[in-house]
Amino acid sequence: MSEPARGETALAAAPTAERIKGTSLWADAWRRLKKNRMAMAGLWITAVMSLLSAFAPAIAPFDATYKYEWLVTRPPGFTHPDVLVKNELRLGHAAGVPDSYANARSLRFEARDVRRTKYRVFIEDGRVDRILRPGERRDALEATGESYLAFRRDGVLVPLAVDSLRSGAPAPAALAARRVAIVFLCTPGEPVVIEATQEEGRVVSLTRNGRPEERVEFDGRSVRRVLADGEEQARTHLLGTDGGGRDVLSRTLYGGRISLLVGLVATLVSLIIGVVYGAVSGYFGGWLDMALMAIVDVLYGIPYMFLVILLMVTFGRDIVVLFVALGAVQWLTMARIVRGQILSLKQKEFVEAARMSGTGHLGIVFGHLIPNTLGVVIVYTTLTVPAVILQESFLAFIGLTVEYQGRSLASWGALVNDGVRALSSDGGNSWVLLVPSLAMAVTLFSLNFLGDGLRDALDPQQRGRT
Amino acid sequence: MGQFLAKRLLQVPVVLWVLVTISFFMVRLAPGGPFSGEKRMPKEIEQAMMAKYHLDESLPRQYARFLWDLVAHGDLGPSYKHKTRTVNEIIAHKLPYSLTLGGLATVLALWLGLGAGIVAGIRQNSRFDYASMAIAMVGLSVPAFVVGPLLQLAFSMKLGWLPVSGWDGLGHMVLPSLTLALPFAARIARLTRAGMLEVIHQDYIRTAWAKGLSERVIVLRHALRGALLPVVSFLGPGIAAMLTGSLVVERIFGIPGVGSEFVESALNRDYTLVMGTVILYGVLLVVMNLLVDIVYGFLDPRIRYGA
Amino acid sequence: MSESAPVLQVEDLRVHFKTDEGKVHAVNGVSFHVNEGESLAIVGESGCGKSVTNMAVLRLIPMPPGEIPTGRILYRGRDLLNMRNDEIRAVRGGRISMIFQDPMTSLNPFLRISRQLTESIELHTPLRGEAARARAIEVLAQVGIPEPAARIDSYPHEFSGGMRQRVMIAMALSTDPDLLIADEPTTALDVTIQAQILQLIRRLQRERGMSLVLITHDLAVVAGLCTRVVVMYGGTVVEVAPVDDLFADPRHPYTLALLRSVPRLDAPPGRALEPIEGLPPKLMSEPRNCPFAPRCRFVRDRCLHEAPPLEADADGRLRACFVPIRAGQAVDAAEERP
Amino acid sequence: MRRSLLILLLWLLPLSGCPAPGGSSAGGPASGGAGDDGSATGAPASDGRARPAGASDGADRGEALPAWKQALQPKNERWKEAEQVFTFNNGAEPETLDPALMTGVPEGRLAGALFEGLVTLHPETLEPVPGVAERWEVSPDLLTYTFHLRKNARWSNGREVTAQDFHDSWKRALTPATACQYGYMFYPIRGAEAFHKGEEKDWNTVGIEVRDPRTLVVHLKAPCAYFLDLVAFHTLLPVPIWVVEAKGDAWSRAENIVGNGPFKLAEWLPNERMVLVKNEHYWDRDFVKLEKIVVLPLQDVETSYKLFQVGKNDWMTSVPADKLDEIEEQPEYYVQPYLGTYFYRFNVTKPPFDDARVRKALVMGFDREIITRDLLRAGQIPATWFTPEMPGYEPPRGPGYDREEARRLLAEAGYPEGKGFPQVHLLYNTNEDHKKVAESVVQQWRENLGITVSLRNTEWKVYLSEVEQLNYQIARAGWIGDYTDPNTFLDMWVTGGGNNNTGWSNARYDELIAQAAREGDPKKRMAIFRQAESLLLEELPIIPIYIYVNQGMLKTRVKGWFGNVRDQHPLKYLWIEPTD
Repeated sequence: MSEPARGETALAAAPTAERIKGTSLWADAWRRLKKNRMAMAGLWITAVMSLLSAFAPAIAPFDATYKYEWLVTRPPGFTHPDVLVKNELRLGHAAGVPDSYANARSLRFEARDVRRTKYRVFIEDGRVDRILRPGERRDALEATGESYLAFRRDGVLVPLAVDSLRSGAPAPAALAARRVAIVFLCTPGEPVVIEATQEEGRVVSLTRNGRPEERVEFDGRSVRRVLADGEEQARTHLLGTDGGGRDVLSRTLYGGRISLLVGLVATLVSLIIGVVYGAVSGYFGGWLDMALMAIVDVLYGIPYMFLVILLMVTFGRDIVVLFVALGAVQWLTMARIVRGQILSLKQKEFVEAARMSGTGHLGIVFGHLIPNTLGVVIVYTTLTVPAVILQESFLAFIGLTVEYQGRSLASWGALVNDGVRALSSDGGNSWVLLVPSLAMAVTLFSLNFLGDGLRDALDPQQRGRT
Repeated sequence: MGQFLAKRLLQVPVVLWVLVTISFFMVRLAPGGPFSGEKRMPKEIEQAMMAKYHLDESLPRQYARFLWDLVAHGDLGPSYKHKTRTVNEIIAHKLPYSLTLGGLATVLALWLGLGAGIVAGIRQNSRFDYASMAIAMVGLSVPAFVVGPLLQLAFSMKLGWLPVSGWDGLGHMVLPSLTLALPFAARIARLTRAGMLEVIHQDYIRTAWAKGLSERVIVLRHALRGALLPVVSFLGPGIAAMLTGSLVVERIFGIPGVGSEFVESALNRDYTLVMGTVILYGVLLVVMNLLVDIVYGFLDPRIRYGA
Repeated sequence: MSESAPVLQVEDLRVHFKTDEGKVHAVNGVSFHVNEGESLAIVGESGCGKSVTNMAVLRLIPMPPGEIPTGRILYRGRDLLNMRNDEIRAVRGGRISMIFQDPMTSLNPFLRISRQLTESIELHTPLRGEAARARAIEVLAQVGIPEPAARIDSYPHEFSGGMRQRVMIAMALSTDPDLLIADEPTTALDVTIQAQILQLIRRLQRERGMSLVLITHDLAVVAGLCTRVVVMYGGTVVEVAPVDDLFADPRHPYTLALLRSVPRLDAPPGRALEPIEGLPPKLMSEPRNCPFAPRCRFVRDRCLHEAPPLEADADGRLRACFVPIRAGQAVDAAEERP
Repeated sequence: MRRSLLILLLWLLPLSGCPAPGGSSAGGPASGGAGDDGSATGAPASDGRARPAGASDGADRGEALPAWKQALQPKNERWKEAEQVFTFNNGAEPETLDPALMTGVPEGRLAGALFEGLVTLHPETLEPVPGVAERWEVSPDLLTYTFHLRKNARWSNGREVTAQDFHDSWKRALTPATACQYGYMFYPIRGAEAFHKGEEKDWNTVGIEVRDPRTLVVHLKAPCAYFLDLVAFHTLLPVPIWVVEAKGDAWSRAENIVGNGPFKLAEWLPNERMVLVKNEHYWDRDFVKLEKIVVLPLQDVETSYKLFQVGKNDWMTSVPADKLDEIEEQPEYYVQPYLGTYFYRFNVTKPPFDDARVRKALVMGFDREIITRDLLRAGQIPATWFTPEMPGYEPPRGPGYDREEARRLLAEAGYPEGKGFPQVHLLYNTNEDHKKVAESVVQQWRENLGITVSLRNTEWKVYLSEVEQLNYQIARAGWIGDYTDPNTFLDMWVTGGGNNNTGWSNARYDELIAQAAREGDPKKRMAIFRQAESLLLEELPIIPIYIYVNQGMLKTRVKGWFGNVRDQHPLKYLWIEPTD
């Protein structure tokens, strides 16, 4: 809020003072919030992020959990024919292909059966130093009538015409460039063309290299091109893929679901416990207040991560447990804040009035006092959500990722953690880290700014006290 | 003041006792035991092991034994995981690292946080204000396990200025203390800025201007104290957290601090070490909060304890 | 009118504030001067610009949001608005001191009185350390703090409101200023205390022969304390007159209304007070009319289209009105009411 | 040819994966003196491997080194130009340096540096070679081992290492109150089991006998082909008993510890680093080239990798899985099969897995290749058997992936197309790789068999207690061999075996394992094991999945390091060569 600084504040504000009068507290707060550009940006971004996350299943271009081994860590914008790891086409059955081809009448897959026996050939000073495959060391590799493909990490296959590679022998000219080179070799397979027509979702004709077949199985990774109804089918990973070949954009969208859900629900849990606890403590006061606050003091003394870990270890890592566990360590501050509010509120006339009119304790606490603490509660809630999201990311770091009925859920924290690990020493694979990090940071940014803005708007006197 | 302190000090053992009791039973009720491993040992040996550590006794007896050793001898018992060392030794060994790291981080956090917060508060809506608050937001929004490796990547791998990990002289302390300090610095900066904004609109600051004092004197002598009050209340738990270290920072930078034990002792069901860390944190927190109260008393003469 | 050169001369001062709603023209071309040893009152309703004017004198207007597009403020011939920072700081609290309205908040609650006094003294006088402290105790005694030596190390919250205002005054006077600007120094105080404080200010001003600018909305205060009065309305000066003349013969309708709205001891018994109808202007734009016109009982067409300049009457009194009130008209006007 | 390759860094040991010709592998020690009758000096070639001679290695007589040791020497003097300091990351802080109490791999890596047993293992072939014992004899009935201690063996304080030291150390380890978890390593010794379990209090019933200060005689309860492997194991290392008695539990701490290994502990900053320096009292000190070893306990493999890249770490014993693509391209990367099996347990005590057909259907219902080739990608060997291949033992093949047969079996058991299959869980402990494997297996079962198995993931300690209490239906497991013999894999499945944890029990199997323990003839013994394993793979209380691999990175300047199936890399043999 741009408020006239040092000096004649009363005067500068004076002309507007009487206009504000008469509007409600909330409208007033909203007006002030609208003035706060950062807070409004925060509000909008939070809203957009929440919507994106909420509708992740509709928006996400890919299944966020399905792993495509041959798509591992591809840069943003990578395009490929979209096929499953293992595809089966059988006459009379539905085709085992991605949904996007399900309605096509004709399907054509151009594939290459690469035998993926990987050899690592070390070339040192222009000579073959050693040839390894996992679990085996070879001195020589005879090309028995077939040539090899040297394949690079970017997935490009380079044909390599060699009869044999032998330790100590000069390396093929193309490979001898570097002082120490490591080449991956695999044998190229036959080109395969599989064609199928579908009717009403079922395969009615099927050929492999032109020969009719009852059933064809082919490996998704070997597919180079897919034509569905004559049109080339390809899908693009806008923000690249991760180490499991999963679409980073989709994972981030789904991750937001988890993170925001955890943040919101855990905060809500803390809110319910904290508000009721604090209200009871503040309202009844006396020894009860002292006892309740002493408990809070003691609980503050327990390292909260220890508590969360113990809860998750004991009750499992289901997302519901996490809600409760994180909520259970967050409510302490909320209880204190609410108690403080109630203590001052209960002196007010309206409480006396309510009591006079015969309202019971519960009625006063829940009907009159708690609604009046709403402003502070909302502010604190807005600031708790990002804190909880951050805590969940810490749990992901130590391996306690969230699950739902046994399936692990990748929150932003988990994705960011994966991203850090995927980041190579020269800064490669940065998108795997950057995309979820940015999503998370921007959302937390926004929530924090929104929280700050709300605090200023709802309770200008309290600025900086939380 | 003295009376107030005495009263607070009297509460400390009670708070710690409750803390210890809760933790004692909580960790023992968690499934799994300290000696379970992938290879199962013969029952007889397991029993010998349990007997060696008195884990074959009933829970209340174990509790009584634990309390007695703690109160009468200040002995937390042997660690179950680090078999040749006692919890006292482990903490005594590890704490100095954490205190050094945490102390540095505290200084750094205060220096960065207060510096940025004060300037941002005075120059509200300036570029510096926006820039420092944006950086503070990064500190609050990006987990340490991202910041740490990125710092390593930049300063150790790319530039080669600082060591990757370890704890051997000042150079090794820079990155970890920075990583540890960043979120705290961010909190402090935001609190300071908000406090500053509140204070510099006060009448008494106008009075100070009217006296002809320089901005420096006004900020440092007249405004800062009031602005620091919210910061000080944050510093209690904040410094306690920094001094007890962080698993993330210690793992990433290979520092043998006590912070990892908060997680690892629980995962290992190293009951005694768990108690050690809980007590350590409890004591530190209580002490820090006490210090906060004292500092509060110094900062704000209107608060009179025990009066 | 004094023959000596004025201590302070304000010329065509304008102060604007940028706010969310737009630019507020808080002060619009104010000019006045303060003579050596004179006590000048600036009178007007809240928001008329009198405080802003005086804040501007010490350049205490925060910029932004404030700005001073035009104007000169001459202190002994030197323009305060053009001074370097260190020069203006020497003037602030040294040559010109200010006392503020609310003694409860104007003293720093975190610092001892001694510190707050000596830092001024050390800044503006050659006294240091113990000497500064002795000086501080001396001033405290002068403003009537009992046992000043014992109480100098107290914190502000240990004093009552009146005592705090005495401390403020002591602080302001500790550096022997030429000019004291007292901005509603008694508004926040109990009536009994008010009188004491005013007495004190008057006594000290006379003893030291310094000039005084008293900002107030309370005409009663003015009567006993000041020699000359500047009446401000809507960010402009509407009338300037020696204090007795003003009370006897107000020439601006606003002055008249102001006088009518406050109880007076010399008023005929049974006479009702007359509140000024309407609200002060919002000053959201450059005034192109008489700011008082919307509330003025004597408004003419011209008043709505043209801002009246501050002009001297034949007898040298200044007023800004196209329709000056003649002596005696005031009473008639009162009877005009339906 | 092979021998000449030793000058290069050997990456892989052709022990497993592809059978090495001739059984004995590259650079094996000369088998001088191994008599045909088995009673001469040196161990008999009991399991088809050439056992090294126990006969003198000549070092203490100033004679030339035996050939096997000669082969482990640098071939030139360049190493003298390099600073002989070796830094490696041990992956964790050792829990203890007390060899009798050690359980983990990080501790094991240090045990052999600080202590030396009667026999040690050849760094490449893992065959027993002389340690403190310069030679040993085995009686014709294979029941008595006589170890002759070398006279120049010294503790790091100069004190002589005697047979009594071994006797006392072993007694201490077997004493129940010591709570030695690996006490079962002694069990082939007569009376050891009963004494260790506290059933027998009289130490004299245990077949360990000090004939004279330099002769230790051990009586076995039955022939034990792998006994020398056990003698080399860290649980059977000697401890300075006089220090143990004086200092109690604290004896193994830096300020107290006395060892008899090639290195001694110079500095131990827990969780920070450990520094070992050459032990000047070590009998074979002239052979040891490293002057200093810095041991880091970094848990974070990323940090370890970063240190490796900036040259502050010479050896990483594991690699960051997420960077495999990047790491695979580096010459320092190595991968080799490991003597360990990754498998799932069935709880056979409860339906539906009390039905062998159901178990078999699940075993056959997924493709292991997808897991090893596509998910783990480090060269793990998909396995339908339980015991990794080892010299002399070729495991029988169990049922592999066969979708149709699996569906048939499932239908036969009453769950056609998976219909009516009860709700079951697959339990695994928190770990990225376990998760990958479990997700894939479950997904394949769903696709292939139509059954839905849900996943249950718990933290390590919870997982352990659930498995132990048979509180699961299918549970992930792994087993690493303690010694190179099928027994370490197969004896766990006997009825009531401490690590059985499946509820499976088969009298015939128990009998076969007992029979193998009595059998002296190595060939017959292996045949019995094959029979037992075949039975196991018929009954299938487990789902074998793959044979582990060991991955790591080693700076090329480090020489004398060999890959082997047990990931044993005695530090004694290492040296540093200057990099150009």
